[in-house]
Amino acid sequence: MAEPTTFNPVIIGFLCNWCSYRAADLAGTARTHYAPTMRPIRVMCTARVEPEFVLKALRSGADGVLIAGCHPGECHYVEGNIKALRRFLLLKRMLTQFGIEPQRVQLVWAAASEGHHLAAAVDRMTEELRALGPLHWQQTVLRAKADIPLIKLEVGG
Amino acid sequence: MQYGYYPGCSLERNAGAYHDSTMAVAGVLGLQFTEVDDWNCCGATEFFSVHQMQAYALTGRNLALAADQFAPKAALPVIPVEAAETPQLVAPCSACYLNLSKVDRYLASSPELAAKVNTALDAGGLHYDPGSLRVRHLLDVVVNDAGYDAIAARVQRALTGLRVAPYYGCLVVRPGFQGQFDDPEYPTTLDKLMRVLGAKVVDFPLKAHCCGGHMTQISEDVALELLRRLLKNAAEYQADVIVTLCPMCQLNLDVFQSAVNRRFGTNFNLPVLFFTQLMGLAFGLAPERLGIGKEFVASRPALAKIGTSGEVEQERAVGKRAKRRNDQSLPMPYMPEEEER
Amino acid sequence: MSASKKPARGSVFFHEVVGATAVDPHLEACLQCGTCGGSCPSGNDMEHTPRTLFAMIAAGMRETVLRSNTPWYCVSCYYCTERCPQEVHITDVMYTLKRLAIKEGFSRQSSAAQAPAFSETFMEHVERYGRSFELGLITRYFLRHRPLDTVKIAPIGAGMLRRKRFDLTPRKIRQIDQLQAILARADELERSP
Amino acid sequence: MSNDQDQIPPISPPHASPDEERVGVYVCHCGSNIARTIAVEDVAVWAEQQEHVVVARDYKFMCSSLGQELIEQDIQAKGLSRVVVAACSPHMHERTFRGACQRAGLNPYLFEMANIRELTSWATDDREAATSKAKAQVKGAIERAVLQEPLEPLFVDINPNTLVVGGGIAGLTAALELADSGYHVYLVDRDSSIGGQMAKLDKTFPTLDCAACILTPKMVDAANHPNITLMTWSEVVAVDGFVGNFSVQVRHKPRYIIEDLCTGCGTCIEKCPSRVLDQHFEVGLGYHKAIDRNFPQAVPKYPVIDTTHCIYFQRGKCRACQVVCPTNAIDFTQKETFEQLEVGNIILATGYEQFDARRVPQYGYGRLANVFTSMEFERMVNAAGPTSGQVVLRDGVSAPQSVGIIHCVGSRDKNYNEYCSRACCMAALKFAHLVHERVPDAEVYNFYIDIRAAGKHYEEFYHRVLEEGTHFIRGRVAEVTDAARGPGEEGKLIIQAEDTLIGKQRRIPVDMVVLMVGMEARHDSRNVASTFGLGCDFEGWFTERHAKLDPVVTMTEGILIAGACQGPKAIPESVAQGSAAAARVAGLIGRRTIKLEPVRASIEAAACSGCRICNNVCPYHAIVFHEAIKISEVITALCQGCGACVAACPSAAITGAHFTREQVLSQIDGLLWDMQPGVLVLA
Repeated sequence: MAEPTTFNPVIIGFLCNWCSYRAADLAGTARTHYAPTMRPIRVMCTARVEPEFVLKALRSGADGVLIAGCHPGECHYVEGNIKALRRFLLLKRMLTQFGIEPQRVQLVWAAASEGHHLAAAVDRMTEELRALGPLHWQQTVLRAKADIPLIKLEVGG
Repeated sequence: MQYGYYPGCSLERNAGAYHDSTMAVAGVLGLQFTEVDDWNCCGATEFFSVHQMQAYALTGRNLALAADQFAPKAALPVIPVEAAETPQLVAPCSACYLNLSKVDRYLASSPELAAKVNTALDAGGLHYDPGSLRVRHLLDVVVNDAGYDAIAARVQRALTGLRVAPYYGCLVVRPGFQGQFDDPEYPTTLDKLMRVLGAKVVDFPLKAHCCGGHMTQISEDVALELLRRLLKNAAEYQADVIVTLCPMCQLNLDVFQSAVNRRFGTNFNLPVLFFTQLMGLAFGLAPERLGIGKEFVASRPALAKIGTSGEVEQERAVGKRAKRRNDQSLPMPYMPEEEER
Repeated sequence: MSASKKPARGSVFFHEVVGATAVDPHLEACLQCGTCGGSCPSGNDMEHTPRTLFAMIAAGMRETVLRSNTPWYCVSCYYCTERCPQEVHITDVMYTLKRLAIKEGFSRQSSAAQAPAFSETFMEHVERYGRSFELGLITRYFLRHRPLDTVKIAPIGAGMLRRKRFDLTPRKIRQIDQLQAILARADELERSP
Repeated sequence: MSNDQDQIPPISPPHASPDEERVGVYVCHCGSNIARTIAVEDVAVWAEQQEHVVVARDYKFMCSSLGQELIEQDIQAKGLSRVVVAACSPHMHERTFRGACQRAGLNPYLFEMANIRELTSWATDDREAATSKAKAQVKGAIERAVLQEPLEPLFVDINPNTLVVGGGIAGLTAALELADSGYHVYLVDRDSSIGGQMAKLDKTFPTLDCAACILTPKMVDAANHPNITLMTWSEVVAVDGFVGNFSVQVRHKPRYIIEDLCTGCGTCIEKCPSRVLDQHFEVGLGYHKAIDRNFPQAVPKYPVIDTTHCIYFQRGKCRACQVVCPTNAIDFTQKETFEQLEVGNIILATGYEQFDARRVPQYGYGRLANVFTSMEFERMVNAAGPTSGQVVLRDGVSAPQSVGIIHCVGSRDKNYNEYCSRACCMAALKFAHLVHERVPDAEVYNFYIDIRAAGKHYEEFYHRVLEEGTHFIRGRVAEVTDAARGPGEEGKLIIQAEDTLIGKQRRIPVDMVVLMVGMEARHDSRNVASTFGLGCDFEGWFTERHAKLDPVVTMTEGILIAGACQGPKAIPESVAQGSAAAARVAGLIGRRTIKLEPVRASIEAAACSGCRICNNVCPYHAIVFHEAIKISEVITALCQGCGACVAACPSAAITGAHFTREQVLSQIDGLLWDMQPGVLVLA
């Protein structure tokens, strides 16, 4: 098989039912074109997204994970998105320690009226992942494994 | 406070008074201005009309030189570069201020344009990263960094009795390529500054309208009418002096005032001074150090009013709140900023 | 495919104008409300209000637009740009129309024929010295382009000299070679984008 | 959609292991909407080869009755245990296909939808990439579907009482409609009187009937209606619960009047010595007393004490009102009180605010005396207003000989609000007519971008105003100034604009300028939205479920919206929405019970460690902790199904129905079917 000229990353997108999934619907209805790289999963709220889901996606071959929810203060479930944000920040710190670039897991806010905004986020992330190249989970994490005790030492000391 | 200083061509000669008074006032307020080494013309409003890339490159060279000269030096390796503040570049001329801030902003918004401009700059061994400088107008620095309180504390000879029409012109307040420090339609910072100096600020509805810019050179018909409107409005409010912050505005209103009088049979006699000149006078500096006397319409008679009671026969109240209100008059809308006065 | 990409619709001339403007002027958003024409300090002296020009640009009336004196009466006061409800960068479009008119040679025939000459004379000095040279600019511009008006401007020049507001000789920047190299490269880039 | 399906008990096949599931996959062309970009036949052929799939078909319109029958036949003939439809957004047709499953005897929650239209075919032109994305979506849906479990909807009783928030014309209409249908309504208004913005108006376009004449009878009806509990000077502070069973806390601000004693005689108002500018009802153009009501026909009739201006509250002296009150109804010691209401549905009709004209300094409002806002002008022409209906300049006596009316102030402008405020064009025409009526020889100029007269008899009204001799200048006004250029302009306000129909700049000197300020969402609409748990758009308007098909219902079951809180609206549309919201609520109450989505969390007691993390995570306080057995439990009726607790539980003891961990993980596997190591895709 010939080497592809441009690398097309695959992104797993967790879209909250109330804002971001509707934003994606709106982007389509408005015929806003964007990179066909995001494979969507509808969740009721970004707060439902477990770190395990993100890890699973990366382990199973995704090059990146996009989590999209309502703007802070506009969550359908009061503040599920804030919970998602806190969890996301923790997860991101952990992934960085594993040697996974921070651009690979992103959290964006997209209201139901912001189809264009969501489309732009997918485009932007696609470009960033293109620049990074494929995520070779096995190699990346195996390489990082050697460093893990070091990190633990630092934390302990 | 340290600033890069970009005087611009006008301040070298025709508005030398602006440069001299700026330096004198900066000294009093402790503002340290270091001139950009070997700067070139900003292109005024002319380059963009003829040659777009050259216009960007011309101003790009100034930005590149300034960014290099005022970049935070790695003298203290302990402090990371990001923590250091963006160096600031001050321009007293409105057109220079506009061009510097516009080019920086446009380069930041269009990586494509930035790449082109840097290709041009590369021919001279220069490079500019948009956003490496914060471009500011002199008035902004004076009122917001030095501050009204510090200015008030330096006033030795309040300008009481002097009726001042504050004239902003266009480019300082519009369109705000790097944020607006004053309202683009009805600015008030210069009004407040003049009040702090003790002057009586008159209403001047046309304070942000256009002086015509280079039109005095291209179409007198257009330019003189624009100037007439401004002079008429200032005269109607019985201003003794128009105070400005742009060399082009000063030149047009001052030098072409006699032409306006000839054309329209008027007899305006309104001296036009830079705000720094009035600040210097209020700070007790000698008029000679401030370039007073270089204007075409002599300011000495007007300045002689300083210290007098400044009574005018009758306040003109065009469309203003009537002083004596009869029972039937309707209340005016509430204006929050009036509380400050 | 990009979410920010605009559809290629409109007249050929419309795209020429947008393409010749360094930063997207949002010209397609014009509502034809007339805020620009109403705000313009020299609006009454223009053959067409800016809004009219934008309609003509959309209609592809290239020559009429480029022969109009309107851009040359723009005083760069930015009132229109500030007030435009659609955030059209009107002043930038005016600069673009001036450049296109000069390129076509139309500007010489308009009723504002002096404007390009003034801009060009100004540029010559900056290219040669790095800074503007007011006495030289006024003298050369009037002698070359408006000889009959020289008499009118002479007293002003004399007054400026008497008050030491004009230099007799130009001031040249130290690294004029560097500036000229930069401008030459910029010129190349403009010609072959 | 018919609700009959709710009555048929779903028959589900006995739960099999995932390996034994029989999946049917249906790929929709949606005419050419999907088929143009995605190779639908190809997707269907490929799908049929996937594990679990026993049948895969593509069809022109899956949502048509023929398409649905196709699914129903396959379920029965081929014994399908799971259905996957690859078509449009589940927000569009999930209910449709669930209905088809149910009719064929399959539990409707054993159905999964892959949205290959909005999310794929409409979002790209790249056919190859779109087709491969669609396959991944279908594979994800299959993998998820096989792990789905049959679920039964929850049924809860509906409290027949309704809360209406806002007593403007929309809320008033909704309250009266419901009350007339025999249901009880609590009508809460934060103002001291109901009536809203309409109470300030004089005439209403295009019929020119007097606003008070058509509004005040409704206000009185509401006050006297046995089914309406009126709560003015009150605000909703907290909302708990869910559709059918909301618990609402209302704060009653102190009026300092004992309502049971007050007869509304008005003596206190007359005798109060503190006269202050009325920024609220009179929009700064008139005055009120420190004890006053908005207007004489206010409902209820009781006044309110404005403590910031009351001499007694400020200085401890005066008590004039108390002295003169014939029934001893003044009580300076009143405190705010709180009341708890139980309601089944809530209608929000909280209205709009005027755009602040001071934000456009070039129009001179606040600086130039004779520049007025449209609401100031409304008060001026109102016979009960500050000038008793006389059109006069700010001096209070001179009639203007010329009036300029400026349209689109703060509207249709990206510097302020991009949207059209919809009602102002017609109001401007009404003003032009009223000026002609009150000052017969005055000239009136309308400066407009477009005249938007789309409504019954609106265009005819425009023609009438044209015939009355109003000048129409097509051009958005650049500025209003008092800086005269010549003798003709001295002492006037000059309106400068381009007359775009001539292509020339014009300066029109006038005596009076009226700014047609636009409508804005209330400044606190976001707070209100979060109190009631609904969405706001960027500008602060409440978000409806569907802009066209469901405009008065929100995403939150049981919370409805009516009137200008949803977007700029004039009286007829507000009334229509008020009635519509009432009809929706009445329909719901009539069903007595409501079906709730079974997407809920549940806790497996044996796995719960009693850590209580989930207790705090739940925004609805739906998880209780049993102290005795140290175990948490979900109150199913309170759970809204967000899944936050499921993700937070460190012992994985909580299951989120229909979004279980296994289902999502399996869907991820499906979506990435072509990315697994060792999978080679020949594209």
